[in-house]
Order: sequence, then structure tokens, then C-alpha cells
Amino acid sequence: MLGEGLLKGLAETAKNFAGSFVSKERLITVQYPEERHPLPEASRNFPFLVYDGADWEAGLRCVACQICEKECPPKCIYIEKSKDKKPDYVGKMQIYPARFDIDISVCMSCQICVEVCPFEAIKMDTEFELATDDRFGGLLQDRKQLAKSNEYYHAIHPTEASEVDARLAEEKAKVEEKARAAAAAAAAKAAAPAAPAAPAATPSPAAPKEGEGSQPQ
Amino acid sequence: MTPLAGYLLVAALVFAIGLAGALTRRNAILVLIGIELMLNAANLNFIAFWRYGPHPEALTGFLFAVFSIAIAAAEAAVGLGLVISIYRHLRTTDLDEINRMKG
Amino acid sequence: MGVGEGSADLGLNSNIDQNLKIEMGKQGIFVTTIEELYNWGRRSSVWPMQFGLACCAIEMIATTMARYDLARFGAEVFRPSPRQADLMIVSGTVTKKMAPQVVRLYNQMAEPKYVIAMGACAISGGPFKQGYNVLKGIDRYIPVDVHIPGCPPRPEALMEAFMTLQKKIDGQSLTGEDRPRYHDAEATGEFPVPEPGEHDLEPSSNPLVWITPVVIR
Amino acid sequence: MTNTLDQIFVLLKHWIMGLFPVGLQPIVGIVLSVVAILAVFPGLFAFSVLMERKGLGRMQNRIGPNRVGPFGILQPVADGIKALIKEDVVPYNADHIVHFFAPIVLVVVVFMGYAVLPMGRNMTFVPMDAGLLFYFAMGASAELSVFMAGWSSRNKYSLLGAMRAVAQMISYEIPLLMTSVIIVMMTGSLSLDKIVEAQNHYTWGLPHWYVFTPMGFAAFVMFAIAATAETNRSPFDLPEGESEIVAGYFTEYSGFKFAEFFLGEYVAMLSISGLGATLFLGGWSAPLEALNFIPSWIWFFAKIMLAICGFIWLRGTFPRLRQDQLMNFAWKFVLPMTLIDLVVTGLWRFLGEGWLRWAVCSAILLAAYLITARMGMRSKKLGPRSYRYAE
Amino acid sequence: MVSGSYFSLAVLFLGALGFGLAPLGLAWLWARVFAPPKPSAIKNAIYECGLESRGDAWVQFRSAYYLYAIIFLIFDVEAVFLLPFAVAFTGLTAGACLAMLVFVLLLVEGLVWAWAKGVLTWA
Amino acid sequence: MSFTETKAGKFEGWNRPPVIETSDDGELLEVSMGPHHPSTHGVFRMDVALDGERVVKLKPVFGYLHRNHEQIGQTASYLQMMPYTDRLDYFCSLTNNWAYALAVEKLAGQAVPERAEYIRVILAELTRIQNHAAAVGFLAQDLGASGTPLMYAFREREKILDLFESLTGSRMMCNYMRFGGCRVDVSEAWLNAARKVVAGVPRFVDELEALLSSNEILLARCQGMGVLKPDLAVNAGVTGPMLRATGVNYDLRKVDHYGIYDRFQFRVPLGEHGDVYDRYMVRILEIHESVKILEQALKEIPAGPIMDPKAKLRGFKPKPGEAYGRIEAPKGELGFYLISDGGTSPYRYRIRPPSLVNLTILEDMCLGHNVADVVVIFGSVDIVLGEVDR
Amino acid sequence: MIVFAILAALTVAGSLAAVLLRNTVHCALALTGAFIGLALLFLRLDAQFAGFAQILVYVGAVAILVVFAILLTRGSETPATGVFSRTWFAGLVVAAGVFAVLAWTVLHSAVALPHEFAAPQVSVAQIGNALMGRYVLPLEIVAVLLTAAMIGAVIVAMHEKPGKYEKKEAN
Amino acid sequence: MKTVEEIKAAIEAAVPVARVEIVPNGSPSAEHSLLIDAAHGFAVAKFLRDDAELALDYLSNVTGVDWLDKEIVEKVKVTHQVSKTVDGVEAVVEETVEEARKHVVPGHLEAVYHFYSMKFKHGPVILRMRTENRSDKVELPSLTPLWRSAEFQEREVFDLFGIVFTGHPDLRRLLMWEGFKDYPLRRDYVEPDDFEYEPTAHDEVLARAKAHQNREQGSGNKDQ
Repeated sequence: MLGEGLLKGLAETAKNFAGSFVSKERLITVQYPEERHPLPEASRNFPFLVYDGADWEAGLRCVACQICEKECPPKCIYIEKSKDKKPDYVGKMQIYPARFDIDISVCMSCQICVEVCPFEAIKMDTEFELATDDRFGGLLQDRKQLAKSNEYYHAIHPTEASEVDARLAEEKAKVEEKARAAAAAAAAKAAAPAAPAAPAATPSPAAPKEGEGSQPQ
Repeated sequence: MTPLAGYLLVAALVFAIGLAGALTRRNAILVLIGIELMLNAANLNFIAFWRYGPHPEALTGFLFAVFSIAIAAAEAAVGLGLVISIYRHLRTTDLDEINRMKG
Repeated sequence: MGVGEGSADLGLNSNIDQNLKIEMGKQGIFVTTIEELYNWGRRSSVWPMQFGLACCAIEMIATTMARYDLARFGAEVFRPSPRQADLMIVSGTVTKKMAPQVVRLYNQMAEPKYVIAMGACAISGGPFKQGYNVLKGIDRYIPVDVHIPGCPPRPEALMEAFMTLQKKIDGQSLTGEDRPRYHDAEATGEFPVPEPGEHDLEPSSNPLVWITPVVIR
Repeated sequence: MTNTLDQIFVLLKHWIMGLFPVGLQPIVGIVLSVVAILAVFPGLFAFSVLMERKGLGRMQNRIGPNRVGPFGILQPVADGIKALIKEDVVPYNADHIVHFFAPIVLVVVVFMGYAVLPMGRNMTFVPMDAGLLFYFAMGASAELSVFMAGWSSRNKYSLLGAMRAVAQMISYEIPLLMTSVIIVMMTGSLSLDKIVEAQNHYTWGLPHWYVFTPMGFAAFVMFAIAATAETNRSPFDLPEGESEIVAGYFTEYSGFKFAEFFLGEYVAMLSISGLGATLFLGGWSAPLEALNFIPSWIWFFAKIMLAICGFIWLRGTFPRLRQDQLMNFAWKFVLPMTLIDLVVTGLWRFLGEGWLRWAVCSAILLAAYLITARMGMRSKKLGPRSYRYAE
Repeated sequence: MVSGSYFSLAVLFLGALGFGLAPLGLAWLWARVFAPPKPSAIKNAIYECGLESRGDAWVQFRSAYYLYAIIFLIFDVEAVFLLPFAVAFTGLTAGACLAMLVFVLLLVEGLVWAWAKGVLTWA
Repeated sequence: MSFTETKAGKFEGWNRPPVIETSDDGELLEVSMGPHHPSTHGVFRMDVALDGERVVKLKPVFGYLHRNHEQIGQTASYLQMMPYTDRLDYFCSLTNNWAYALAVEKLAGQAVPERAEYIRVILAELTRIQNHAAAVGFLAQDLGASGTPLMYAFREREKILDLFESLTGSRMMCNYMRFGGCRVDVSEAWLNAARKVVAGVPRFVDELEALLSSNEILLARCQGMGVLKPDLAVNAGVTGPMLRATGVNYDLRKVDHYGIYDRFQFRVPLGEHGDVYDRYMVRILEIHESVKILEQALKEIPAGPIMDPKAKLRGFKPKPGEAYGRIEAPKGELGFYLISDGGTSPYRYRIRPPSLVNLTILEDMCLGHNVADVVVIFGSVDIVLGEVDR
Repeated sequence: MIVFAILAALTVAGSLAAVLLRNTVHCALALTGAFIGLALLFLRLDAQFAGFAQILVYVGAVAILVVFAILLTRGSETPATGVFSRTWFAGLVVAAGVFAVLAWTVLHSAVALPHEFAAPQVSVAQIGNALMGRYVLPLEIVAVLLTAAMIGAVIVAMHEKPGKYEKKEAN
Repeated sequence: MKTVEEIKAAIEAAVPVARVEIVPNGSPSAEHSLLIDAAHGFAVAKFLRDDAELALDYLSNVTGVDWLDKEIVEKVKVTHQVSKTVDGVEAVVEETVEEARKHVVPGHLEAVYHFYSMKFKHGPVILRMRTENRSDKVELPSLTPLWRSAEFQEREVFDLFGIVFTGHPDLRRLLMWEGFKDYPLRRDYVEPDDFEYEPTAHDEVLARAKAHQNREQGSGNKDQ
């Protein structure tokens, strides 16, 4: 009959109107600046560079291998390799990025840089309150702005971060094992003194701490 | 209180303006507008005479005006309908041109 | 040539305690001076234009939907006609074919008007900037008040940008050097609309609002 | 006490009038009333806009404006200030004079309608013998302003919107008039005060509102439909149907001129709600005899706001009709129904007192409704469908 | 009394007129002082979805509008006669009512004719 | 052919749009609807000629969102194109991912682990639900409902987007599937959340239906509107709910047996009249069917790896050759045609967008109708400009 | 008297504008002004019902009809050629002559014309009674006339609808 | 469904004048395609659509492909007649030399059509047609008269590749604006110089930006 469907619709909106006063399900607004819808752990927005320890410059995991730069679909990463080297977390001397810029006005938040990074150096941030009226000053992030501590990483992606830490520790252990084996082998060969083992051995005390991820160096 | 003559003069003036419009404008719609004005001037006369007449309670002039409103409205409807019809055939509402086309 | 009028008001007046003013507005205490009343009126009733371009438009719509509810700020009145709108949210990729229309629409809006460039594409062309038909940032033609990076930015990010815009409005003054463009009788009221040419848009930017930064390297 | 409260505004007015010399008193009284009308209804406009935005929000599972002022109540003020300081853009090609006058004509005409509305006991601004006719005479003029707005903008959407609006408003004007005729037939007066008085009786504590008679109810429904259409409200908001013709006849309006259209629309809505309340819901009379202690004007405004809630509810629920459906609905459903209702009202009188006339009149109206409605639905084979599936 | 009520109406008219004009004047003043209007060719062009407007909006419309207007006019006039009848209705004889019924039916006949003829079909 | 004549006019020739005779009563009003128009779903433009309010000419104009997708595809690597596919039909990034992954897997001959297939099905069906819900909401919006159905649709969509976000990290641009599997594994908690959301969908659909399906205004505006005849639909390459609304039983999930759709019990709802209402209802019914698939998939999902161990992220170079992979995206057949010359990026990267092809007969459907109907018919096609213009 | 002068001025100005303006739509709007002036004059003459009826019918309906007719005939643009007929002068002379005669008559009989009468109290009910009593025949005739006018106007203005969508017969 | 070979045979039987060639597909998908000569493309397509067994009523996808001119270096044994003075006597001697000869295989534009049958739910059958070259002889027959679905897709191919489809009812640019001169998806398309400034200055982008700036400055100087 004419009008029945109309009445049904009216009843539906009335139900929602009344429901909005009593049921959370019918008033789903999250009043943003005060309340926030919790971001899921996997949430991602823009990349950042993880560093270990207290000094961001020294602790950057990035070794400027430029894989992410190459794989970045919109080409928003720009890396300049350093001329000198510094030891990385396992103590291997590595090149580090003298310049690492991400133009977040171009970044498409695709996470491919994170996936391809072999060093667990670049991760996705969840920070989204980045509105600015300064296009070039505010949206081109250099490596200082990009560097965030491992603790921060743990804070935003706890599960993933501890997995990463475990993996790194494992790798490190492997490297050490190898080094030890090499050293042992070298010792077994008993020829010359343990010259090659020395560089690997020096930074090793710092490593276990880092692997636990709870304490800075 | 304004004397009846005042209303009659206004009515006459409006009538004359309407007549002038009807006679001088080219656009058929405006000619009709002129005619409407003339009819309305007549209405004003009816009402004025009713008001100043000896038997206003008889309502004769008043109702005459009301009927006149109705008839003028009907006239407008038909008149404008004719204009539209003419326009559809001749693509113009210019009376001079319509005259020329008709020969 | 100097700095264009459009970019003259890009700086945020940070001296005023924004939070306090927002609090005051919230509590309904009438600010006394005409300027503050003016700014309060402008900022509390920003009606966006119903104008969506691409992916970001969906997030813009999501922002107005129940979960985020932009209406709380009095901004749910999306006007379809530019005459009645105050804010143009450039939400998505501006292609070269669309750019003249965007500029024309911006011109047809009544002053005071604001622009939010939402998302990577609107700011800089974003992931699609390498292509032949994508405008590398809408700020080449019209002055942008707030940029939001993200691809697409979260609804919360749009709201944050909206609040940034409100703060910016609050910081503007009616008279004096830092007054907005439309209070200046000398400043232009219109931005030239680019023409689609045989190979590219002509002109490729509007010097009034876009000053090409010098490439450093 | 009740009486004082009931007449508080009248008394207030007289008190203020008393402060002036005797010669000026009538003028002061009139000016006071005008000021009251021009203050109360725009205020109500602001309130109903806010209510609409919040109410729609609630229907849509969200909160609505709540940040400008406490609970967002200053939102309309901010909108007003914003509208005031907006640049006024008039297209070069537009007809500037007509473009300028269109919103003003609308505002004037809409406010004139309030002259005859009884807003409470002894609270009619101009109690007029032909009050209802005056109201419609004013209402009819609103169409002209819409046309002026649409035509003068020289914008295609505006003109389409204006033509739609005018066609729609003239189509629903007739049912509006005819339903009023029904009430006039029952009352025997065109004066709105007398219409309210006629309804201000109670049987067993229940009021004699016209909506509680069969033809009164039918007329009320038709009136509600026509009023919704007349004020261009959803689902009859085609003239400004933004999904089709951008913003309709005020596409080219900016600044406060646009705000005046907005205001005109809402004030017209309030006014036609007031008329509806007066004609069918007993105007300022209380719904129960026992509630008569509450001042009459409260009842009047309560009924208006109730009607506004109804408008908001409709808007939150329904999609929009199409132009031809709208016209068909007016001419092929609403108008025939009102005409039948008219005849039924005549019949009502000649059937005499008793249950019989209730039964007969209700039956006729119900039958008429069923037949017209079914015809409308069947002619286009509308209805729910069943679907087949492929495995 | 009657002219008094007209005076009230006149005051209301003036008040409403002022109500309509005052904010526009205020807005104009504001624009004069603070925000000088800067009309220009593109800004004050006709809006058409962001494109340049093609062709004129003032084209010849269809006669359907006119047909509805005619029927409206006739019914409007009918209402003018119906209202006095309705006022007098309670005191009228059955014969008079019958006369009115004939009046209404005559017009309804016109409506039915128009309906049957398809005038009321909006194309 | 049976469709040479429509209500509106006569077809000139075999498959051209009908030629509408304009009455000599009144002039044609040429209006551009779009690119900035409230209901063109983005930056679409229709150049319309109106006879009164009747549309007698309609020319769609595209390209306002042409973002050189295919050109980028020829310079970027296979992996790099994955996030770009998100931005094709930005409502359904996951089905786009799947179609692209499917095409590349076909090109390179990669297998997908079973668990990954289940995840794909779950995500694709969730995508379908949120797309159809939004499409219905937008259709109601085009009909002039002041946002309420759209708000309800988005209320539900947000729940699904929350699922997407907690799995893939992003609400809309998921970039989730990879050649040979998926990027991250689903957790049991996620599956439970998904089960909860899926359980709530039928109630939401009922709510939407109560609001819309039997609403007389909607019936009057949608039934018999924009009728599309099946043989024209097939000829014009129309796919998806639009095709099925005409009664043609062609659902790639059943036809191509891609993925693991064979394992699930579901039916394909078919329309009869091919009008706007049928399209609306087919979408509603498809939501119900998707819920069925989801329930089965969420119940049966096995444990196991989610990536083909042989799969390679970087330096992926398929052998020279070509492949055309297509899936049943919510809007219709979404195909990717890839030609490889053995390099790291495709030699030719072509997208077969359902939205663009479905628009082919927009003109045919709209001519002779009202402007208001054009908006509704257009809305019922359910397009996304990102896919139309690419 | 002042009120009368204002109203008379409004009416005359409206009618003059309706006749003289170049733009047809402006003419129609001016005509509306003249109608309103006349309606107000009716009110001034204590013919309340007639006055409001005048507004209802003329402003609400006839004016709409006129503007529709203008839009339907594409009359809203000012024609390039003159707006006045070639025989405008003759028309003007005739109109002036008519006015002269009328004015002369009115002014000459002014002495005889009544100046003051008590305002008649005409209620709508009286009008109704009169209408249904003495004037019932004119009423029915008006009904016939209106119906005829409606049918006639529709027939004249209506475009042949049925043939619209069909191919026209070759003739 | 028939195999490609069977389809080829069927076509040859039905349209004897048409030259059909099977283009093998090296990828695991093994979707081999049929290369049809442009002159008879329309007839072949019509046959495919109307054939009772194939009933390819659904044209899914139309793709344009640009194959550039290929420079092929091949070693050819060439026999020259060389006049030599042998023993003081001029004689014409035949001499065979191995020469590296560069030879340009002219490129072509190609339209690829993917057909399916909705009736029998089979497919795809892939049809290719090639233009004679990439510059002036770029006509191919349009299949829009047979399948409406080709309408926009062929327009798109025309827009982006410049293949002119003869018989197309409405061949205008689809995605780019009217008045645009280039065919942007051709492999030798030069993009407009609009990289003015890049904050992330990759070398190739930087080069473009610098070039642009130089040009701007140059023109700016000229204006002054």
C-alpha cells in the first residue's frame, strides 16, 4: 500500500534518532581532538628511520644502501651516501646516509621501503597530524626529523618491533657465531694472530643490550 | 477621505496607459499586459463606484469586480496561450512582423 | 617582483595564544573587539565546497560521516555552489585537464576563501607526479592555506588541518601589513586560469603565488 | 496567575505603551509588535537551523555542531557573521536590479504572512476578517521572488531551479488553498482567530481540533504534504536539488543575499507550520483541557516546533521526488483528494450529528485514498520485486 | 479599525523591508571599509560546474510550464469564489450548496479533461 | 535485434545510442554537468542538451582524473605498481591488488598458498560489501536523501576499514597482496574481529533496506529507470552487478574459477528488468551472498604459509610473454593485461577498467529521461573516476 | 489623502513602467507592482476581499502566467529593433485622447460625485451569501467560462503531445 | 573451447582472404593470440562474433601497444664484384665479404583485443592487428560497429597511441583535452618540461628541473 514504505523509513530514522541518545552503536562519533579512535598496531602513515641508542646520528640503522630509494614507487626518498664509514650495530663498518630526505608531500605511504629494507632501518610511523602551511619547509623531512628511537618504534608497533628486535638479535648472534667460528677456525689454523676477529669482537658487548631492546646503549 | 473623482482619475490614467501600451508596443505579450491594465482600471472603477454608491451593502459593484477579476484572468490565460501558439508557428512575438508575415 | 600577495599571509601568527582563544570560543565568551568577532565568525562557520577530485575525496566524505563528523565544527554544510562556499578542499590529484576548472572555481568563490590541499597529489602531484597529465601541486596556481600530507590523509588528519586553518584564521588581522589578501584594495582578486595548450598548460604556473625555489645542488 | 502568564506579552506591550504619550501609544504598540515578530521568528529560524543540523546528525548516528559556543548554540550566530562578511558576487551577465531585489521580496513577503497568525490568546498582530485570504495572497507572492532570483542570475541551473520551483509552488498552492477551504467551511470564517476559537472547546477533556475529524485529518495530511512542497523541503526540495541542479535558483547568490534566501525558506516554514497549527491543531489551544493552565503562546510555539521536527524528520529520511512525479502527485493525487474531501465536508454537515457521519465520511475518504493511491502505483507497475539466483 | 489594521500592515511591511535591507547595507558597509570588492571577468562569470558557460541560459522554455500555470490560475480563481462560499456555508441551504457543487464539478470537469488529454503528464 | 527501439526513441543502426527526436516546442538548453558537480562522483562531466528537463543529447567527457597510470606502469617495476593499483578504484584497493597479483602470477606462473587464497577471498568479499554499501549510499544521495543512507553505509564501511587497517596498516590504500601470496598474516584476533563484523552486516543491510527498498519514492524513481537490455549490455561489455541486473548470468567468480571460489556455496543474484532498482537490489543481494562466502571462508581458513617461498619481491623479472588476468571486482570485470619483455618493468601495462566500459552505454540509458534521472542512472552504474580515467 | 497619493503614484508608476520598459521581464514585474498598487487602492476603498483576491489572482497567478509566457516565447531579451510598434505615435495619440475625454468627464462631473460615505461593513460571509443567492447564476456562468477558458487556453497553448516521440508522418 | 589452431583454421575457412598468424606467448599463461591483417580484421571479428560455436559476444579489453622501430644488426655475407688489378690486368673478381649491416625493422602500433563468450562462458580469444608503421599509416579497422564496448577503449587507444580506427563513429580524444597534440603512451613520447623544482633531487629529476630553470631564466631575460 502507498505510504507503507515511507512509514517504515520514518520508523528507521526515528529508531536511530532515539538510539543515538542511549546506544553507543547509534552514536559512533569519536570527537577527534579530545577523543581518538585507537590506531591499530599495523597502522602506517609515513616512514621514519629507526635509531638505536641515545644519539640519533650515531644510532641510525640505515646504511645508505639506497634500495628503498630505488624501490620507492613515487621516488620520494633521496639519499646521499657518506664518504666515511661508521660501525653499525654489529660493528661492521658501514656507510651511513649523509643525507636522507623523504618528501612526505609525495610519499604514498605504501610501505614498500620498509619491506625491501634489509637492515630494518626504515619503518612506518603512525603520526598523522602533520598539517602545515609551509609546503617545502614543513613537508620535506630530513634525516634528523626522520630519526626516531627504537623505543618510539616499540611504542607504536610493539609486536612488530619486538619481532624485529628478535630477528636482529638472531642475526647478530649468527654473525657473532660466524665470527667466533671464523676466529676459532683461525685459531685452529693457528697461524697468525686473530687479526680479522678483532674488529668484530670490539663492539660486541653493546649488542646483547640492543637485542633486548629495553635499554639504550 | 479621497473623493471618488480621484479614484476615477487614477483609473482613467491607468486605462489610458494600458491603451497606449496596447497600441504602441510591438511585443504581443506587452500588448496583453496593456489590456490587463485596462481591465484592472475598469475594476477600480467598479469598486470605487460601489464604495461611493448609494447601496454599498448590495455588493453589486463589488461582485462585479470580483467576476471581472475572474474573467480578466481567463482572458489573460487565453490571450497568452494565443501568443504562445503564434510564437510556435511564426517564431516571433513581434506584432509588426506577424502582420508582415500574414501579408 | 618579490613575494606574491597570496603567499604573504602564509605565516602563522604564533603570538596569540590559540588554545586560550579556542577555549574562550567554546565557552561562548564573546570576544570583544570587532576583529576577534570577525575571526570567530569566519572560523566557526567554514563551509566547504562540495568538491572532490580523487581518492582523498572519499576520505573527505568519510570525515563528514558519522564516525568523524566534521559537522561538530559547523562545517557540514557542503555547498555545491562556489558562491556560498568558504573553503575549497582540493582533495586529490589535480590533472592538467582539471586544473583550469579548479582555478576557475576558486576564482568564482566569494572572499574570504581558503584552500586546503589535501593529500600528496594536491600538494605536489604525489605518486603520480611523474606523469604527463598531472599538475605538480595546486599551489602553482592558487594560494594554499594548509597542506596535509598523506595518501590519503586520515580523516583525523583532515580535521587537524581544519583546526590548523581555524588557528590561521584567528591569527589574521583586519588591517595592517599582515592582513589577508582580500582586505587589500591593491591586491588582485583573481588568479589567471591556465589554458590547456598543445603539449602542456599555459602558463605553467602563476608567479603571484608560486615562486620556484632554487634548486640547491 | 495563569491568566497573567498567558497574557504576559500583551500586558508587557501595554505597559511599555503606557510609558509613551497617549497620542503615540497605538503607533508604539504596533512598532512593538513588529519588533517582536522580527525578533522572535529570526531567532526561531536560528534555533530551527541548529535543531535541524543536530537532529539530522542524531538520525545519522553523529552529534552535529557542538563546538561553537556551549553545545554549539552559537553556530547560527557564527554563520550569520560569516554571511555578513562574505563578498557579494553578482555575475556580470545577471540582471542586477532583479537579482538584488529577489531575496528582499522573499523576506518581506514571508514576514507579512505573520500578520494574521494568532500566536496566542489575543496575540494576533492584525486580526483580520479575511486573514486566511491575506495569508495566501502573501504566500502567492513568494513564487515571484523565486522566479526573480532564478531568472536574474542568468545561470542555467538557477533558471531550471526557478522554473521547477515556480511550477512546484503553483501546483501545491491549490491543495493548500482547498484544504483551508475545508476548514473555513467547518468554521464559517476566514479569520484565523475565529478558527482557533472554534477549536478551543473540549469534550471529555479532549479538544475539538479539526484534525480529529475524518475530513479534517485527511485535509491535515494533504496540507502537510502541500506545505512541505510549498516550502521546498525534502522530499520536495527539487528547486534546490543539489544532486541535480547544483543549488537551484540561488546558485549565484553569495553573502547575505544567500543567507536571506535561507532565512526566507525557514521563516516560511515556521509560518506555514503556524498556519497548519492554527487550522488543524487548534492554534494556541491546549491539547487537553487539563493543560489549559500553560500559557497559550507556549502551545502555539510548541506546535510550530513540533511541525519543524516533522520537517526535519522527513528530510532525514526521504529521497527526493522527480519533477514529473512531483507534479503528478500534486495534480493527480493531492488535488483530487482535497476535492473529494471538500465534497465530504459538505456531506458532513448534511448528514447530521451522530456516528453515521463519522462512519460514512471516513469510509468515503479511505476508499478515495485507496483508489487514488493504487491507481498511481499500479499505472507504473511499481512495487517490490522478487529476484532469481543462479547457482 | 480597518484602516488601523492596514497601518499595522504597513509598519510590518516597512519593518520586514528594513529587516531585509539592513544586513545587506551592513554587509555593503563592511565591504566598503574592510574588504574592497574586486569583481573581475572570471570571478563574476556565470558558474557552470567550473567550465566556461556555453550558450545562454535564457532560452525558450517548454509549454508544459504554461499549461500548469493555466490550470493553476483557473483553480486560483475558483478558490476566490470558494472562500466566500465556505464562509457562508454553515448558513446555506442545500440548494445553494448544490449550486456550488455544480460550480466545483464544472471546474473538475476541466481538470479531468486536461488529465485525460495528457496535459497533466509532465514530459 | 530486440533493443533497436526503446521508450525514448529509435536506434540508428545496430548498436548506436538512440536518436531522440526533440520537440520543436522550446529550445535545447545545453548544460555541462561536471566536472564540478555534486553528483558526478568526482570529476566526470556530461555535456547534456535538455529539451525542457528531458535529456536529448548526452556526451560523457573523461580525463579529468587521467593520472597516467599506464605510463607509470611501463617505467615502474612490477612490485612498485602494486600500491598504484590501490588508487585505481579507490574504494576497492584489495580487489585491485588481487587482479594485478593474479595477472602477474599468471604471467610468471606463480602459485599461491592456500591460506593466502583464503585471506584474499575474505578481503575481496569484505571489499565487495563496503563497496556495495557505499554505492547504495551514494545512489540514495543522488536520489536526494540528505545523507542518511550514506551515513549508515559509511558507518558499516568504517567497521570494515578498521579491519583493513588493522591488517594492512591503511584504511584505503592497502597495498596488501604480493605476487605469490599476501604481505602479512592474519591473526586469530583479526579473524575474530572479522567474524564479528560479518555477523553484523545482515542487520545493517536490513536497516538499509527498511530505509530504502520499499520506499515508494525510491520505487517511483528507480523502477523502470535507465533500462538496459541484456543483449546490448553484453555487446557493450557491461560487467558486474550492472550486467547481472539485466539477467545475464556472468560472474567471473563462477566463470573463471579463479582463486578458490569453487569451494564456497554462494549464489549469483540476477535482475530481470535491468533498471536502476534492479541494480540497487542486486547489490543488496550480493552483500548477502558475500556474507555467506565470508562465513564459510572464516570458518574454513587453514593454517599455513601466506607466501609462495619461490616468490621474489625485488628484481622480479618474468619471462617475455603476456597475460591477461581478470577478477570479478565489485564494479565488474577488472582485468590487467601485461606484456613482459623480460625486464623489471612491464613492456605494456594495461588496465581493463570496469567503470569505463560500464559507462559506454550511459548515453543509451539516459537519453529521453529527466536530468534528475540521469543523475540517478549515473549513480547506479557505480563508477569510480580513478578507474575510469586511470 | 497622502496615502491615496502614494498608492496612486505606485499604481501609475507601475503601469507606466510596465508599458515603457525595454526588457519584457521587467515589464512583467512592473505590472505586478501596478497590480499591487491597485489591490492597495481596493483596500483603501474598504474592499478587503477584492483587494486580497486581486493580489492572489494577479500577483500570484497572472504574473506567473505572464513571465512563463515570456520565457516560452524567448521574450526576455530586449529585441534589437525598437520595442515600440511602427504606429506607436497613432497609438499614443489615441490613448491620450481617450484619457483626455475620460478625465474631462470625471472632472466635470466631480461636483455631482459623492465625496463621503460611511464605510460599508462587508464581511466575507455577506459576500458568500450574496454569491450563493442573488448572483448564483453569474457564478455558474463564470464557472462555465473558466472551464471553457481553461480548455481553450490549453488547447491553444498545448503542443501536439501524442506525436512527440513518434516519427512524424511524411507529409 | 577450440584451440587457437582450430580457431585459425575456422577463420581461414570462413574468411579465406584473411591472413591469420598465431603469435606465440612465452609466458606460463600460454594465451596465444591471432594476428590478423588489418584489411580483413573487421570481417574476421564479425565471424568470431557470429560464429555459432565461438559466439564471442563479449569484447572485454582493447589494448594499444607501441612497438618501436628496432635496429637489428645482422651479419650478411655479401658478394661484391670488385675490379681488381691482378697481375696488372684489370679483372672483375667476385669477392665474398662478411658485413655487419644495420637494418631497421620498422615499428608498428598494435591493437590487441580480448574476446570472451558470455553465452558459452569461454575465452579468451586474443586478436591482434598491426598498423603498417608508427607515423603515417596508422589506420586499423574499428570494431566498435560490432561491439559497443570497443567504443571508449578504441577512443582511448587513439588518444594515447594515435591509432586511427576507421569506421569508429566518434573518434575523438578521450582522456586528454582537445587540442593536445601528442600521443603520450607512445614509447618515444617526450613529456612536457614541468619539473620546476624537486626537494628530493634525484639526478635525472634534478637535470630536468635545472633545464627548466635555465629555460625559464632564458625566456625571462628575453622578456626583459
